[in-house]
Amino acid sequence: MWFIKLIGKLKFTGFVCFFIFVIFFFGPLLNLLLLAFSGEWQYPDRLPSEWSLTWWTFVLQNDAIISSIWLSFLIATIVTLISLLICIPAAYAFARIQFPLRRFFLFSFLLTNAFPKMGLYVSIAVLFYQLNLMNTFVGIVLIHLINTLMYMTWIPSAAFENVHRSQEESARDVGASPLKVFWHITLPMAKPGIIVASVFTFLSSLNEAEGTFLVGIPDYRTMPVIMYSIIADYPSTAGSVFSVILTLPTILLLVAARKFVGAESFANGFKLK
Amino acid sequence: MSRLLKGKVLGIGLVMPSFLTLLVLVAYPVMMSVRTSLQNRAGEWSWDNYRYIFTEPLISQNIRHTMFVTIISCFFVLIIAYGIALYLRFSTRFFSKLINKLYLIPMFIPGVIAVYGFINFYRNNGWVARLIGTDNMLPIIYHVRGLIMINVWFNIPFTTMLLLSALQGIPNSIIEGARDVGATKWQLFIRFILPLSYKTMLVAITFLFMGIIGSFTAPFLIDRNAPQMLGVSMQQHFSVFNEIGQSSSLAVFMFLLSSAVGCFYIWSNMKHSKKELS
Amino acid sequence: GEGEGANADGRTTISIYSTGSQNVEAYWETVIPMFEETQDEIEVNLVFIPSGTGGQSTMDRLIAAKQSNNDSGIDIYEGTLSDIIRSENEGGLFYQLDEEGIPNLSNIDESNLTGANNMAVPYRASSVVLAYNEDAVADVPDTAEELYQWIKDNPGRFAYNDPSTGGAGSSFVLTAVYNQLPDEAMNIQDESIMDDWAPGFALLRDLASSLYNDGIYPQKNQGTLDLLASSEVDMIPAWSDMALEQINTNMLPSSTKLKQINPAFTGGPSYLMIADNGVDERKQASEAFLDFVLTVEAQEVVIDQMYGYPGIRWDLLSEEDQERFSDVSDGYRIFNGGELSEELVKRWQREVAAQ
Amino acid sequence: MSIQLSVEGLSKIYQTGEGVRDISIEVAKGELVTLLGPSGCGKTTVLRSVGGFVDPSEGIIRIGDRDVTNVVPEKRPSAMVFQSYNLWPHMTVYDNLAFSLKLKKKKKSFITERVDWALNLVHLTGSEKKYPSELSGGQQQRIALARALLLEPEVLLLDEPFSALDAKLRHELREELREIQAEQNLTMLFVTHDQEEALSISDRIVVMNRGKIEQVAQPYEIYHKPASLFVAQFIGRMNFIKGYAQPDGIRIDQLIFPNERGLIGEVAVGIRPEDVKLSEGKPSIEAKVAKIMMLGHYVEVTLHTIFGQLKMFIDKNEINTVELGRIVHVTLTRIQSFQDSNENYLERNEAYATI
Amino acid sequence: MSIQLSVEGLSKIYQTGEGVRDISIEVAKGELVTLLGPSGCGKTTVLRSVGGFVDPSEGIIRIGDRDVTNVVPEKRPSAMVFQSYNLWPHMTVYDNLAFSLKLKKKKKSFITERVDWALNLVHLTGSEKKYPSELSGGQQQRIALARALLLEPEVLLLDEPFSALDAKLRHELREELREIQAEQNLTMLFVTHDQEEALSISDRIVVMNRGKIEQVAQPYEIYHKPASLFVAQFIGRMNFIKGYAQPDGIRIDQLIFPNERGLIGEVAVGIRPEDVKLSEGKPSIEAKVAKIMMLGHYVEVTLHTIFGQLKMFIDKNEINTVELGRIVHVTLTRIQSFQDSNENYLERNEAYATI
Ligand SMILES: Nc1ncnc2c1ncn2[C@@H]1O[C@H](COP(=O)(O)OP(=O)(O)OP(=O)(O)O)[C@@H](O)[C@H]1O
Ligand SMILES: Nc1ncnc2c1ncn2[C@@H]1O[C@H](COP(=O)(O)OP(=O)(O)OP(=O)(O)O)[C@@H](O)[C@H]1O
Ligand SMILES: NCCCCNCCCN
Ligand SMILES: [Mg+2]
Ligand SMILES: [Mg+2]
Repeated sequence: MWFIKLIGKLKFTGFVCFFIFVIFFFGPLLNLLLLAFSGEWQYPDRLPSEWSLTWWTFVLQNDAIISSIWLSFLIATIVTLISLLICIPAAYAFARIQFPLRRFFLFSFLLTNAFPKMGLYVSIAVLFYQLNLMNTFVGIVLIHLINTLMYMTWIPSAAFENVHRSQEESARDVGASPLKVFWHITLPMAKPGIIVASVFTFLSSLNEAEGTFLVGIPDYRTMPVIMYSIIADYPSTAGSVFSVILTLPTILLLVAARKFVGAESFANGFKLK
Repeated sequence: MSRLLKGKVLGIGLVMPSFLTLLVLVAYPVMMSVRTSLQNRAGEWSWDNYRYIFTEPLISQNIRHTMFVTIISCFFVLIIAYGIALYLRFSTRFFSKLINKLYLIPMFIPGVIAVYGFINFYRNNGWVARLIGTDNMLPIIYHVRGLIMINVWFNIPFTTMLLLSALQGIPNSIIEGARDVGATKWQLFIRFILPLSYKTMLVAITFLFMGIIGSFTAPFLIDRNAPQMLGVSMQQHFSVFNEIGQSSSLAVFMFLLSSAVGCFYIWSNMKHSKKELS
Repeated sequence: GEGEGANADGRTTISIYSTGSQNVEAYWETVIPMFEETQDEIEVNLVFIPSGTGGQSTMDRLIAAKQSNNDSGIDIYEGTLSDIIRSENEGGLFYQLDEEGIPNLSNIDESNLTGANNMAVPYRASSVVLAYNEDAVADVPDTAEELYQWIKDNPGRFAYNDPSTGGAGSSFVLTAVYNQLPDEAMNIQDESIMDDWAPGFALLRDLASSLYNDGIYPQKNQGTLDLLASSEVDMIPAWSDMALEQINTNMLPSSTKLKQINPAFTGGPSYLMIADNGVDERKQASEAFLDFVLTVEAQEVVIDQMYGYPGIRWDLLSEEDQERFSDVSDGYRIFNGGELSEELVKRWQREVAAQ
Repeated sequence: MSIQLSVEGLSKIYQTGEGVRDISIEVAKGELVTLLGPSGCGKTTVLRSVGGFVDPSEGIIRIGDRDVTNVVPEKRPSAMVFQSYNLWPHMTVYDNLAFSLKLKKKKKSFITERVDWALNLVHLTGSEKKYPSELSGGQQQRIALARALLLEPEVLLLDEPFSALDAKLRHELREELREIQAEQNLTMLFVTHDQEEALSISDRIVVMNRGKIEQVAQPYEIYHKPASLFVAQFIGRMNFIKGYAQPDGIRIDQLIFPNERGLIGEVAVGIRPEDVKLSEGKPSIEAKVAKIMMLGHYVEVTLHTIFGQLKMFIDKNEINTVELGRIVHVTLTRIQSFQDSNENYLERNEAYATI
Repeated sequence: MSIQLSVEGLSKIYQTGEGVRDISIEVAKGELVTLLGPSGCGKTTVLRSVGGFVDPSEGIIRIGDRDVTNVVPEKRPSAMVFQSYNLWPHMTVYDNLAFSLKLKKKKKSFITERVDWALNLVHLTGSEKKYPSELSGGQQQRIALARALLLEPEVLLLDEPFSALDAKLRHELREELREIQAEQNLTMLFVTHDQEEALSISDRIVVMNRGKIEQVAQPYEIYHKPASLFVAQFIGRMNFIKGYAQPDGIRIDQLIFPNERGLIGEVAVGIRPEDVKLSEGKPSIEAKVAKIMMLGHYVEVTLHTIFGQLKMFIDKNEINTVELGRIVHVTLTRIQSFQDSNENYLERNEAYATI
């Protein structure tokens, strides 16, 4: 009875929308979670008839999998740092400096993003052989950079634009050189936007499989690379365990970044000027 | 004058690190791909590959299918994301707060895993079928329906985020002013909210279009075998048929489609900023 | 790193790039130490690429290395016949093999070697078989004709995977087409035979509506195995080694049974090739390794661990093993049509998938 | 005069505990009543309750004879003008103005006529085709006003409509608003935190503080007879010094003022700067001229006395009568003494100097 | 007194053609000079040129004895306070204040001491740990001021520092600024478009219009002897009516004023509202009382005459002498007549009524 009352109170339509929303977006994930702990779940049982941790022990004892997680995070961290390093200057320039071909540069990031990545990998591999980058860490980092250049220039650029000029000028006024102004004032104030872009960079690096595979095999196997093969080779219970394990870190990342990742700081990046 | 020049040089200098990376890692391979697409098997220059993709009925079907899936997916994503964004913007109810906390999560799930979970959830013997009975179940996996659903799943968070920020940018006094003069909810939406947020919708469409048209994993694992999405077809021509040139020409074709939409977006942005200046 | 054949201590390191299911990895992890025990000079480095993401990209690397005139770092490559064809398109990526370098080549059936233009060693084999749920299938087909009839009689209960994504499906397609032709047709590489494919494709089109979901072809060999495991279908063509392994590890229910029909599905060897990196030392080391792989000792591991068929002649095996495989020892056919297999998939895509 | 708007016992408490309590206001037809008070005191809350944008927790709102407490904004016979972002940026001035008429499905010719009329009223004839972004802030507010007037509202609500504009424009628009009001016989509820604005524009002023009404009166009365210390401080400039109240009078140095209210003990004495006068005679207060500031038509003189600082306004023509640093004698022509009576409210004693 | 800041022949023309031309200003040590003018007249451009944020096209800027025209902002001995967005939101108040001292690598103890001093000066002791967002607008501007003062600037530049604040706060901060200036003997260049602010705060005022200086003078003089029609209109309230100038005097209705400058023909006559007086005697102007507005310590009376509208300020105590709708007689005690002489500048004639 209390349930009916509660629903009445909370407005029926809102409840229905919420219900559909949750089922649609989280049903598949919940299913994975159940599968990961199920021992036997024969058709047409609605719930597993037997629970088990078999695949968990299998996965957690597999060094290749554990080390792939570490590797993925290491790569993602480095990719994020490097793309910060090379993209932040451009983001700043787009936001603050009027220079010839500014728009051309800005849009070139969008348009190159439009070429299907899969169509590029052979050409990239040829290039990487010439540069001796195959099967190197540097090679992987570069491959991952392809996906992040656009977000890493656009979003921070908007963040820089939102720093009020008088705040920079007052800093120069009190005696800070342009570099010091950038370091102590502009950069910290644009931090939320930069963090959002970094989170996206980090995620896209964690997700990258095809390019990593091409360049990284044999020595560098990241978690999505392993995941692909697991989907092909193991029954769904095992795949689910992997899924849960591989999803956890990104969810943690979301929680950590929650403060910054919101509609406001993000969407500005797509309003070009 | 020299200060101006210095500024220009500095600007270009700052853009160079990322632009050169782009040039080497993307622009150069793109050019190589374009070149490959213009060579036949014997390595001579020719339009053969393009002739193939525009005359082969299979590819025409694939193009139509790709356009269909892309447009329908964009449509649904926009509608649903817009709905959620509206709800989040204008409702302060308990559920709205909860959804606000949850809606970004799918963006953080690795793509492969999402597809995997999706298949297990919706397949003919999947959990949904078990819960509601197989007979009540519409085919979803191995059906274009499933592909559109997963596209929706993947793209809702990003799109909702963009639209929500646009809606939050509409001051309350504009909405209240409209209500004050007697606009109904529907008129409010059509005459105010929509016109004041459609530019962001263009942005959203651009990114949706680019993302969906070039997708591979989801259509490969979820769509029917034919017709195929161009991403799948391209991969098949490349690694199964060994038709490198044809696969490159498909890539170039997809690139041109995306670029067209991209240019539309750039154009609308330019128009926008010009108006702001005046 | 890579590209340097000889180590400081005079030992030679070679890399073998292998791909497949987990059982293949296990195989190499057994055989490589066995080999390294027999000598001191050669170190073998295994690069195992789980199937699914693509042995394909190993080929990309070989090609890219060749185009850019670089050492690919790949010495031995496990691939398929189509890789050999592709290699020829690219101007030759692999060495020719001969008994001078690999004496044990003589252990192999002559025809299997020539089928690979002497560029590759078939070191193991498996075949496609029918896998079915014995609880659901009462009248198990014995012949191809009976199978096709069974499919029509039990609509929605049979599935084969998209032939462009896995050998089990392509074998089903291939046999369906060539069962309508004389036996020797399978060895013809001339394109004129394509005109005779029509009846086979008519059959496949005819079957389509009786297949799983009115004609859905799951991706990859594992795709159909998943359907069988979750009882969405009752019968599929599957690779014998994959099916056997999964039954053994309970990934497939114990009610799953395998059966070869008549005429049989195709099967075939997995090939090992020696990549041409222009380093003599590594070529010799690779030959030594291949020679070892073709010993009876190494081949018994194929049979015992991989549920596979040996690459060498049956008569070289122990009595016991010959006994075990008696019913399937000639239980598959080999398709030697070369590039025609791609044409077959293209045509399937056009006429069956897109019908 | 008939009551056009009546707010009775209005309360609105937000979840934070803030809000307004027990507000009652009546506005007669054709009257302009101003809500005045410091930031956060609840002015907007009251106004928006009348407009229908805030759901009151308690109380009744009547417009004309109708109880509109539960009517949605779009159905209320009120119109609202906001501080900023009033206009719809995607519509031309014409469309902004015509929108409400179109909603009512008026004829095109009628709409054009009315829009012309409204534009003429706010002196912006000819700007139909412009977009809001092409107008200055003052022009935008004028259009907003015109748009509200086109609704022919029974009550016009204005929430700090001019506070985003600069002083000169603010003056101009105030006068214009007054003129239009007189012409159209509008009933208005006007919100401001600017006491000068309130004094200059209102028929009556409602002074609010912390969610409650402190005083409702005409500007002159508010200025001259503030009901509480708060009102005295908030409206106009006021010097505050300490005085001592005895039954026979309130004493400040040598000056003694009548104590009609019979205050006892220490009191806060408020003196308007214009009530501080130079005086040669006795009794007087000795003061030193600390600062002289020309403020246009009058001069502000800051005096240091033993009670603290006193500001004095003198006519600009009398500027020569004071000299920086000199000692002068002043008297107070009118004082108001305040003393705590209960919690918040203060007993007030008004007294004129008895010369 | 020694000149602390001198701007000589400063021009800055933007690409749009707008900007300032030939501006020369001198500010003595300890003096507060205000740049006053309507929006867009170039005040900010001048100020920013002094601060080093605008490169002048021409002209020389000296601070103390030093030519700083080509010195970068961080090296100039000036400090700047902006209208808003002054503080760095990611730093506490303490860090905001200490930043410049840290740049100079001062000792920790010294920094703390100076920050204390500065906070004390602006009455915000104890707010070190707060973030700017936790301060009110007025407090933020105080901190901005403190930060500038910590630089011990030879010239303090302020660009409408109080215009985003409300009236009451604005008054308070103005006085505080004045006090600090007196204490610290600061030299200041202050920008505002608010004439009341300029009149109340400045030692001298520079009135600008369209990129040029119209008048430089003390507040009293600016108010009483505006050098041009523009200044007269811009500063203070002013009635304008038409008069007729003849050699023997300037005539307005029955009133005749001396014509010392010898203007001829039609002239614009400006009369301050406080110079309009009720008069029973003759000659006088007949007027009807159209509006009476209590504005605190004075009353604004709007009169309709045959020359148009006249505003009159009277003391609040005289409010009873006027009555709405009545006919009164007024005289003008002081007028200023303006006539075109060349392009922009106007010949001005000042005249007192000869009773
Ligand atoms: N939606 C709301 N939720 C919670 N508290 C609110 C809300 N709106 C206003 N308040 C609080 O109610 C009080 C009154 O607010 P209101 O906006 O009516 O003040 P105001 O007098 O209009 O102030 P201002 O002059 O700053 O506009 C304030 O303390 C404010 O913080
Ligand atoms: N960076 C610039 N580029 C082009 N024109 C400019 C620039 N800065 C100012 N101007 C123009 O120069 C003129 C003077 O501008 P300035 O900002 O100095 O005026 P202001 O007196 O400070 O006005 P306000 O009171 O509105 O701040 C204006 O017409 C303005 O449009
Ligand atoms: N579909 C285009 C949107 C791109 C957003 N990328 C976010 C990646 C998170 N997985
Ligand atoms: Mg308010
Ligand atoms: Mg300015």
